[in-house]
Amino acid sequence: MSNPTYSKTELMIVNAARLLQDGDLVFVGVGAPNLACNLARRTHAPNLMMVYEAGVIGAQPARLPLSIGDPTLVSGATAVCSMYEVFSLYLQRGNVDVGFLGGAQIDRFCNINATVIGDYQHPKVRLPGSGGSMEIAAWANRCYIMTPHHKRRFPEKVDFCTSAGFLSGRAEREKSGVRGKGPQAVVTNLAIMKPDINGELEVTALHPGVELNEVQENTGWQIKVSSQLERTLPPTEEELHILHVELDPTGIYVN
Amino acid sequence: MSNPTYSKTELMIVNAARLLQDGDLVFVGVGAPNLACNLARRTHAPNLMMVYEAGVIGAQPARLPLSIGDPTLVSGATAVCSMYEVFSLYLQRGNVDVGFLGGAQIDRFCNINATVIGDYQHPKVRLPGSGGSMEIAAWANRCYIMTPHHKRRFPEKVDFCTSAGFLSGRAEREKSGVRGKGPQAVVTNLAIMKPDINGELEVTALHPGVELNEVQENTGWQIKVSSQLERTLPPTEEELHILHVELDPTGIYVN
Amino acid sequence: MSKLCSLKEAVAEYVSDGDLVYAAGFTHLIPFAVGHEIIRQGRRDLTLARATPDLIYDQMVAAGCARKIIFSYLGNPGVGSLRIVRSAIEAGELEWEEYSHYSMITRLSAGASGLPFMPMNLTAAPDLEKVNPNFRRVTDPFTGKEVMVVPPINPDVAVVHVQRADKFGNAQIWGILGEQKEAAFAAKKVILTAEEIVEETVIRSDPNRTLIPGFIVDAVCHVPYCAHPSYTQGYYDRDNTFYLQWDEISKTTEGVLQWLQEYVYDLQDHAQYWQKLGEETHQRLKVKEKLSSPINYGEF
Amino acid sequence: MSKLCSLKEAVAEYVSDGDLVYAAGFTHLIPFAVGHEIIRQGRRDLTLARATPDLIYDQMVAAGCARKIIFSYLGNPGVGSLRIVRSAIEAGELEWEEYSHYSMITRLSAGASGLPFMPMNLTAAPDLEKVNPNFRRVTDPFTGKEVMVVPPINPDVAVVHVQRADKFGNAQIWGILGEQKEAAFAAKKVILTAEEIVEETVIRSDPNRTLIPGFIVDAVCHVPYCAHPSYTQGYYDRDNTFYLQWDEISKTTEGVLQWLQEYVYDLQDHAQYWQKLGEETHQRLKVKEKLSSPINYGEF
Repeated sequence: MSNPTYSKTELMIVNAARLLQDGDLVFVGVGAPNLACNLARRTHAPNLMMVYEAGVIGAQPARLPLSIGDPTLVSGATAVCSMYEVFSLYLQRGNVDVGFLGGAQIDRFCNINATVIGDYQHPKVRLPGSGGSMEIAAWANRCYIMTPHHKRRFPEKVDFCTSAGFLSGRAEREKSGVRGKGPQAVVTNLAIMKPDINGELEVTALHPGVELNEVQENTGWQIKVSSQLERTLPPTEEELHILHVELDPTGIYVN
Repeated sequence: MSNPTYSKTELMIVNAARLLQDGDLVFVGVGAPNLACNLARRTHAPNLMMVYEAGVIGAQPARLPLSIGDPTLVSGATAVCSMYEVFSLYLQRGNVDVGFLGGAQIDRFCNINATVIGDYQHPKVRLPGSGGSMEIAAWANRCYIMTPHHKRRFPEKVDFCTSAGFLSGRAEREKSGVRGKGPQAVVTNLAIMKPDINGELEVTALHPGVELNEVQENTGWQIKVSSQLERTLPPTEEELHILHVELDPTGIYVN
Repeated sequence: MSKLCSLKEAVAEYVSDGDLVYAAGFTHLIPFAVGHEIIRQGRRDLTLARATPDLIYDQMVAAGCARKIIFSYLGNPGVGSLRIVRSAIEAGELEWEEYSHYSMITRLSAGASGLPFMPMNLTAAPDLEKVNPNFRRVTDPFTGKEVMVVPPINPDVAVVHVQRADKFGNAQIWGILGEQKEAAFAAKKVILTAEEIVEETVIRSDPNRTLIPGFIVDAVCHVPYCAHPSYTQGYYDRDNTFYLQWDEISKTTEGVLQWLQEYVYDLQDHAQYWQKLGEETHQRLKVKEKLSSPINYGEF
Repeated sequence: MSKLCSLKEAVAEYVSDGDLVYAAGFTHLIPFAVGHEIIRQGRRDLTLARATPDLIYDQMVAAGCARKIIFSYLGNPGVGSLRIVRSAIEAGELEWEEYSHYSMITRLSAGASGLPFMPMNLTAAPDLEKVNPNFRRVTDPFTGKEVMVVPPINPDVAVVHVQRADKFGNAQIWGILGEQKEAAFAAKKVILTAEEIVEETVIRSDPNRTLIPGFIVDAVCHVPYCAHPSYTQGYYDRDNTFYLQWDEISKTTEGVLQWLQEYVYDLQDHAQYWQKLGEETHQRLKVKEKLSSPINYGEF
């Protein structure tokens, strides 16, 4: 499907970066979300601010952080606070514009499972668990998900709902009273999917060279398609240059 | 009544200092309690640690603090924390051995009024209010009170109970489940009073030269007297020297 | 984006009649200059919240800015009674709402954390709970015991004075921290005053010292000696003479009005106020340097 | 009174079979040396609590120290799966109790504050609440809305690694602060390890930097490089090679047992461990100096 000059991960990172707005305060994870934020900062969103769940505000990492607790996030940052504070004063208080979420399963209503495959008490696969995501999904104004597009990652219903998407539909989430607006987009290596008016995911854009049937084949339910289906633009030379040369020169994440 | 070489305030300070134990962590106020702690540290309690409600731990003030927020408490201290933390991590958590309390009225069961004289909504005299004392009285392991002995300061029942002594009696306090053991002694310029088995104040010691009738005349109810009534020792030369020369050379508090 | 502006502009823009104002600083870093500017601009019907109203709210109440006061300790710290606020309450001319220090700061923490309430253990003291409906009880579902809870307070505007900030509002504070951070996060708008405006690199050289991030700040004002007559750790001492004088001045309405005329209304700004205090006062409040040992963040 | 002792003495005295242990440090300042000493002394039936179990609990579980694990994120940070803990759970050989980061740290905050519970806003995610009875709801008496509450956690012993401390246990931490302070205040006993033991005057030169006061600390141990293979801000970098190697080592029981034999059981203490890592590793983990700008506390 892809142009040989960029990888699937780069395709996801570039498209996720384009969803970020200048001035956004982003609750960042390491890996691909970190790259998407740094790419956005170097292109259309110079005033994007990165907050890490370890309690680092306004980080300017000189290298790719090895983990969420990397001192490179701290040296030269604007502020450091405790973990309790970053989740209360920043996230719960409503100061976070964007959160990134990830999980092993994402379902039709964009609910996320990062806990177990199979039964909770006798798991077939024990996954990492929530980490920050239960609260990020609830309290960040907007959330984005980056994940490869595989059928097993997109079941109709998650085995365990670690983090709330739209539950059984947008009305249920709204009734719950959580402040965040929930997932806004799922960016995969094939397409971008966004929740429709009922909170059900629909394909809103296909990446260059990808056809709809490829998306459907890799999705565990009959996926809706937007009436205004678009096609994403391929990564620009500038975007790829920044990723390859400035952000991940050794190709730890992008390859 | 008094030996001309020491003031009434010094008499109270010296007797309060003697009640402090080596190693006590004391929640200190400015003024007389600050002097009592510093006197104890320089005599029998070198390991006494002073914590100020402004969030200063292990203060070693080079001068008499002008207020609870004096930077002299900070320069050279062991630690500083926020006001919320000093009341939660230190006081509420049960880390404070001793608190000092003060108020305009102290009653038969050692309840304290620092709020109003008269009706709350239409006060005859509006007093400063609780400050830290509502929580100190409840959660410090032991509390002490220093106050001049006047009838209007010792009514049978306080107009407003700002801070809990023994309420209607020790049983009521114990039933409330608060962790602190409550007031342990009231040190006045005439005597020391301590709660009896029911939490009612009784005179346990008279200062040099003071007779019981003088205490009774200055107390608003029929005051009980301990069967083991003692007489306090006058301030020693060492104690007075420390107060006069080291702690309050200009006599701001001791005179 | 720089948020630097004059204090005059900041107060004009962010403090409105009827606002709930929280001037932070627990007996240290009290933003007197902002109180004076609010008086000068003639704001009315404010609700003034502070753990310790101190002289700053005494002056604002005297100037007629306030409809109500929210507090936990009412005094002229280290001196005695806070005469103006006290007599206004006694005369029934000022509404009030009262807490202990801890319940006051707990309300602010709940506001800063976006929580609908925060708990406190019971104190057994019965009377404040009876007169203030913001003290309520819930049953702890784990032990069945009762716990006191208070609701959040979210001021319309918080005023926070700090030692140093950059033009974006990233602010560092040392010495007594009081409730500065909680007030800033709880408020809808934040006016920050600073002894020094420093380069962003100074802030970024010590991120653990930053208590307030710039993105929650609306205005950054360079106001040296903002806290006079109170203290600023490392910068100047308390003008205790003034605290003692205020005890006299505030005994009569005439005394207060005359002081306000001379030190607030007749002056343009805090720079003029500081000049007017004169060289003797400047010298008297100076403090000698005592530096912290630097730490190594490391190049990572 | 000095609380200095060897790590061997501290573990012997303050860690008992069956204890609830909280080794603090959110992916920074992880006290690996203490984990190794607990393994060496053969403690059993421990309940191991940490937001991120990281390799330290993977190693302790592999060594048979643990009966149960309490966590909020289970992974080899930046690398992948935490194989030992994961397979022990999948095999039904290890009890577990699970939170989100925020609910985990909220429990610790409640423990540190002496509160019977602390509230959190609802997250709408239904399933963790169903499987963990420590998530309960109360009705907010102010708005009538439901709020989630969790109970305190009060570990028998907290292990906290810091950059510098004095012999009394007054400790300063910079860089990522994680939940170090909360763990120390919540615990019944505290073992403190420090990269450097400094004079009390160093601590007192910068009291705002002190997160943990000595009076809550039981043992102070001088353990340079305690956090290897994790980071210590300003002192050394993460040994990422080891984190990657562990992903291989932990694929087989034999691999793990052999590693434990060679790097834990066969060694006396952490100094030997550090020596064994060799000069190449020492050089690779070094970081260049980057100092904070000092601040002025002032002589008051």
